[in-house]
Amino acid sequence: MLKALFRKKKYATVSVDNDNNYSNNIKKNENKIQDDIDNKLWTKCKNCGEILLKEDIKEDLYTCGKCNYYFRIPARERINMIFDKDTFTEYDKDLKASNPLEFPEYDKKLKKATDKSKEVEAIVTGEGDIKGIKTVLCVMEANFMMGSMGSVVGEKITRAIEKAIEKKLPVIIFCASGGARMQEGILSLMQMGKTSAALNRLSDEKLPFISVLTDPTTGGVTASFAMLGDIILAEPKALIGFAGPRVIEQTIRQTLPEGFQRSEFLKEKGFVDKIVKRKFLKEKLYKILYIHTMGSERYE
Amino acid sequence: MLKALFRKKKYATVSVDNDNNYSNNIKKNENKIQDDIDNKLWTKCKNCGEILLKEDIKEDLYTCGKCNYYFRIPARERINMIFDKDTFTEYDKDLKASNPLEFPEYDKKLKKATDKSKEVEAIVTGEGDIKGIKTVLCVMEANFMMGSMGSVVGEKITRAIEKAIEKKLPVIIFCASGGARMQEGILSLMQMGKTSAALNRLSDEKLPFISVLTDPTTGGVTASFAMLGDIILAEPKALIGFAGPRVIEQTIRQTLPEGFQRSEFLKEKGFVDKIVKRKFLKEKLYKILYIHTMGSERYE
Amino acid sequence: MSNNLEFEKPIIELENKIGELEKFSKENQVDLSNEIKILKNKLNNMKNEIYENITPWQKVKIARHKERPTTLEYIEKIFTDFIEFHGDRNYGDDNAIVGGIAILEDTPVTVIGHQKGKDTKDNIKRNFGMPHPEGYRKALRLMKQAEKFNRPVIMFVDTPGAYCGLEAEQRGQGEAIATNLLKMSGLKTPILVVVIGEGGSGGALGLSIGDRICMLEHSIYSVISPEGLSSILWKDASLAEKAADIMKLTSKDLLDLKVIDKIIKEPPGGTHKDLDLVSENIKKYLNDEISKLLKLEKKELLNNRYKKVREIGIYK
Amino acid sequence: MSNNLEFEKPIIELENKIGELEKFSKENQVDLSNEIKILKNKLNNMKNEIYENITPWQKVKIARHKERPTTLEYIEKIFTDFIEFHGDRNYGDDNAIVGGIAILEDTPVTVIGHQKGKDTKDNIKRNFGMPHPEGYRKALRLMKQAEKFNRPVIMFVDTPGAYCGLEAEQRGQGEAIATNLLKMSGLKTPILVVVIGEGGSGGALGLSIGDRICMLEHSIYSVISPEGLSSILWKDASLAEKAADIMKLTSKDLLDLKVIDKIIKEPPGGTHKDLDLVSENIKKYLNDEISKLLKLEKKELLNNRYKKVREIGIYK
Ligand SMILES: [Zn+2]
Ligand SMILES: [Zn+2]
Repeated sequence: MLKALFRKKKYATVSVDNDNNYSNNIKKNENKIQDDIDNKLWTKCKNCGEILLKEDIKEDLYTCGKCNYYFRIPARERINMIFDKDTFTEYDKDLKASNPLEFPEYDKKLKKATDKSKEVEAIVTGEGDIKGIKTVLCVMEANFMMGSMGSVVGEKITRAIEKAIEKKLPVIIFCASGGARMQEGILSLMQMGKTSAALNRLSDEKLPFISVLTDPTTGGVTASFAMLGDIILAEPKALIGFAGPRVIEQTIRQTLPEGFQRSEFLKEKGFVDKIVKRKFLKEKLYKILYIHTMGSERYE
Repeated sequence: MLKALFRKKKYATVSVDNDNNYSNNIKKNENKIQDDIDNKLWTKCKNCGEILLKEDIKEDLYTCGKCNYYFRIPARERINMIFDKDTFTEYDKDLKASNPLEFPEYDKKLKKATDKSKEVEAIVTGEGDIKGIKTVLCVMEANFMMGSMGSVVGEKITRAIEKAIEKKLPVIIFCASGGARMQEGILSLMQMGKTSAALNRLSDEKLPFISVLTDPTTGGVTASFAMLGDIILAEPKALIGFAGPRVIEQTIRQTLPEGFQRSEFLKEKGFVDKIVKRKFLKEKLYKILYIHTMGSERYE
Repeated sequence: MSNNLEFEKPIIELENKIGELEKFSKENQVDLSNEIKILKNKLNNMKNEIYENITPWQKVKIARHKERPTTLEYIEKIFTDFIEFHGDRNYGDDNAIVGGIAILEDTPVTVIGHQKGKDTKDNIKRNFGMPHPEGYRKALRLMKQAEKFNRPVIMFVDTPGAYCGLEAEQRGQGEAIATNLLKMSGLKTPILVVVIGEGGSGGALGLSIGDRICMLEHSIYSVISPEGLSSILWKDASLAEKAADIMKLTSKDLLDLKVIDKIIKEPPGGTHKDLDLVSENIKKYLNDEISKLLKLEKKELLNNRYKKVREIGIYK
Repeated sequence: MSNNLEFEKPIIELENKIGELEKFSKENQVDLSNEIKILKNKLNNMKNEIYENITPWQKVKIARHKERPTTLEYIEKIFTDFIEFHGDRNYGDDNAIVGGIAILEDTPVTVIGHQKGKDTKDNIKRNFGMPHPEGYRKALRLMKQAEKFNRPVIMFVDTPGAYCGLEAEQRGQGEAIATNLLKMSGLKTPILVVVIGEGGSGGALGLSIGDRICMLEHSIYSVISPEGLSSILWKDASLAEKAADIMKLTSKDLLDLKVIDKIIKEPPGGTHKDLDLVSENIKKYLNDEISKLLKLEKKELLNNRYKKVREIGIYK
């Protein structure tokens, strides 16, 4: 098998990633493979430079087998990791962005994002079971225009929350976003208010909301639902902030300290309840839900 | 008249104050007067050293005519300043401290405090009118064992708050206290819980509570009702803190910065709504009450 | 002169010229009434031409104009007995947001708003109207106080944005704004929002969830500054004017997008030319709307507020 | 040896002596059973004598003993599925207070407590169990979460006091404790408080308003430390033992003064000699009381809680 054949070998001169920051560190190697095959099969760890088989990464919950770096997870893969097999029912899968501001090139960008991510928008929502506990789940798709929030993302989250209220279910949102989608202008901004208002209704119904922050969670998402969890979990080392690091550096004219705006920093500053490794996430979510659903049976 | 005769003159070699910190600064003067007359008629400003006629100080709302230093105000004088003439009805004036822990010398200290302050305890409570608005008022008496809070102070405040709930009146507390009264041990500590619980009930009834912080407001009083005002006012430059400055200096082994734990510092740190000069206090309290009572009429 | 806006220059120049002619005519007793009349006519046409066709970028300039009235100036004109309250009871008092209680005609209200400075020193104190988390938390504290005592809340919005600094991040800028959005959507008392200048992104939104949202005619409200957008799109902040053209940030745009309910007219050139008039218009608007809102049951009030924010968004 | 308490020394010495004799008797096959029997008798008498007459100052020593179990140890013994939650969502995460959710038998609960360190490094992290304002605010956040989801709150109290430092003052130590007192008095879910070690003044009280308050037998609870009192009274902190004698800080004193409801017995010498036993007793107490409290209407629960704190105080 191809996988077994290539395992542990490094094919490093080849550009296996669009990110050029790391290519300098890579040692040269005699074995060269065609670019097109490479890009399909291999990728390079952004942290340690290790060349990894994509299939391996996927099996390892999208972590680097060498340094434990967390790759971003496509929304549907995340759903597979969290929900029990074959329990997922998707909501509103056909909701699509229009171009309300007639913003130049927006349609083209949407098309490109769909091609890249195989999703029609930057979020997937629906319901399913976590070790038997029925839950509404929203997972943002960082591969779709950096997980930016426009009208569709706001609407799908809001509908999912409203569905949870209707069905009396808990809500979990996996955040991964560069912030509001500027191509929809003020309408994007207003999705922050909309989703927060929906969460206030969920809260009035005493239904739990767990926010899970993954790399990156920034901008308008941080300033709305991401920070509104009854319980806020984060994956290790995720970038979490209101302003992006570059914007801050421009504002204050100095470089940011090591670890600034990472999960561990946020926890120290009081904004994250718990940092949970990817492999324990399902179990931890289950336990939290279990304790919360015990409560609701008990007192109703 | 004696007052006119002595005005503007300094009789400074005489010890006119128990506080020796300032006596070194005072210039000698030929005119000497008997100590006993002095102590009755004159006092020295703790801030600028000016020798002042007590009668003058009282007329000036207990401020130094020269430097504007705020002397501590006896509780009944404060009530006269705040309430409209002849509107004050006192509550629970006969409640007296017992010695529940049989604490050595406590009875003697109580006796001495009464002699000094002419009050039976470290607080006066009651109701009256502020420019026509009926209000429950509690005023702490710093001259009674440093305004320390034992069972009686806690009980009188709690009863006053309960009376306000019964009569649907706002509550104002003038704080001036060194903290919990150690001679009543754990019972003193528990008065913090008791008064705070009563204020929670007042809050449930949507009746306003205005806390006025005067010099000094520290310890258990700061960690209970003093900091629980819907609106917190402070007189300028009052010492306000949880731990006393000396305790902090011992803990951190450095001297405290200038202005630390003063009203202005507390306002900057977000814990005081407004600093109000003594001469404007009645008017400001009236306006706040006026706006709040408008509200309650409007929506009931 | 430096306070005048670029596009107003022809008007100012012509006004000056007319003034000179009038002075010359008077001093030298020369009859120039005809010439002056013609010029005044021209001035009027020019004013119409210019002020009726203010571009988005020109609106940005007006909204940021250093003479544009700030929150405290409106408060002074519109309310009586304003008492400012400070602090978040938590960390600090942020001077970029002011708030307190006041009376609007006969209604006790809580008033809150972003506060820009009127000069350099004041602007440093106010951090140019860019709040830190403690500013939003002070606002929330005052809103809860208003809720407790059944006072409507009036918000004045005028900020380039929430501050993007190290300490602001550290103390939870995102959390502070998010919490305001959630709590404001459920606050059991009417909230009326007036955008008076710059409505800068999340920093503006953090004070802008309400039952009524109006904008002064030449104020702006956007997800990002034109400079920010142009530097993202074209890596060039100097193309801000071009960005402003496409981003739909004027009061008219926002009314069309159903984000706001009402535009309050400004005098030609902007509010700073007639603060009394604009204040009077705001006051009338607030009075009218508050009396409607106070008639609603709390539940209806909150349902309407929810619907209002719920319905924003365009998709297919 | 350094971990043993001064007053226990005679016991330890005698125990050692008996051990030596037993060893000698065995190794040299000498019958010392009679001598050993006499000594064991003496040991028993000595234990009774010493442990039944523990002075207040000795209790202070036990309460502060470095081997005395801390909150996290009790949590591990008493609850299952504990998940710790961090942070006040505001300023920071204070390691001197821990909290989270867990299950007590079949009841989901929120557990919160002061946390002292088990060694020097841990103690630095935990600030010796002396919280900053953010610790109290974290506790309040978790209590409100508990209220929202109808979980009873279990509190473990063990602190020398709230920290008295510059930053603690700056961030509102007084405000933080005061707010907890007020909010806890109105929290719409049962609160049960267990004083496990030092109940140091306002810092302890800030987690101690509840429906049930019990103390471990050798724990203490006081308005000021004995050292603090002696230095105020006699300007000499070394007279702490004398201060402890007059200040009524033992569990027995507090039961007599009606400040607490119950004393949970400890094994001779203190809980560190048998943590399992004490944990079992605490667990039983909590279970019994929670089931009573959960039967009450919220209004009755809060009325009872109010009465409880309302009635404390002695005057004439
Ligand atoms: Zn790696
Ligand atoms: Zn003076």
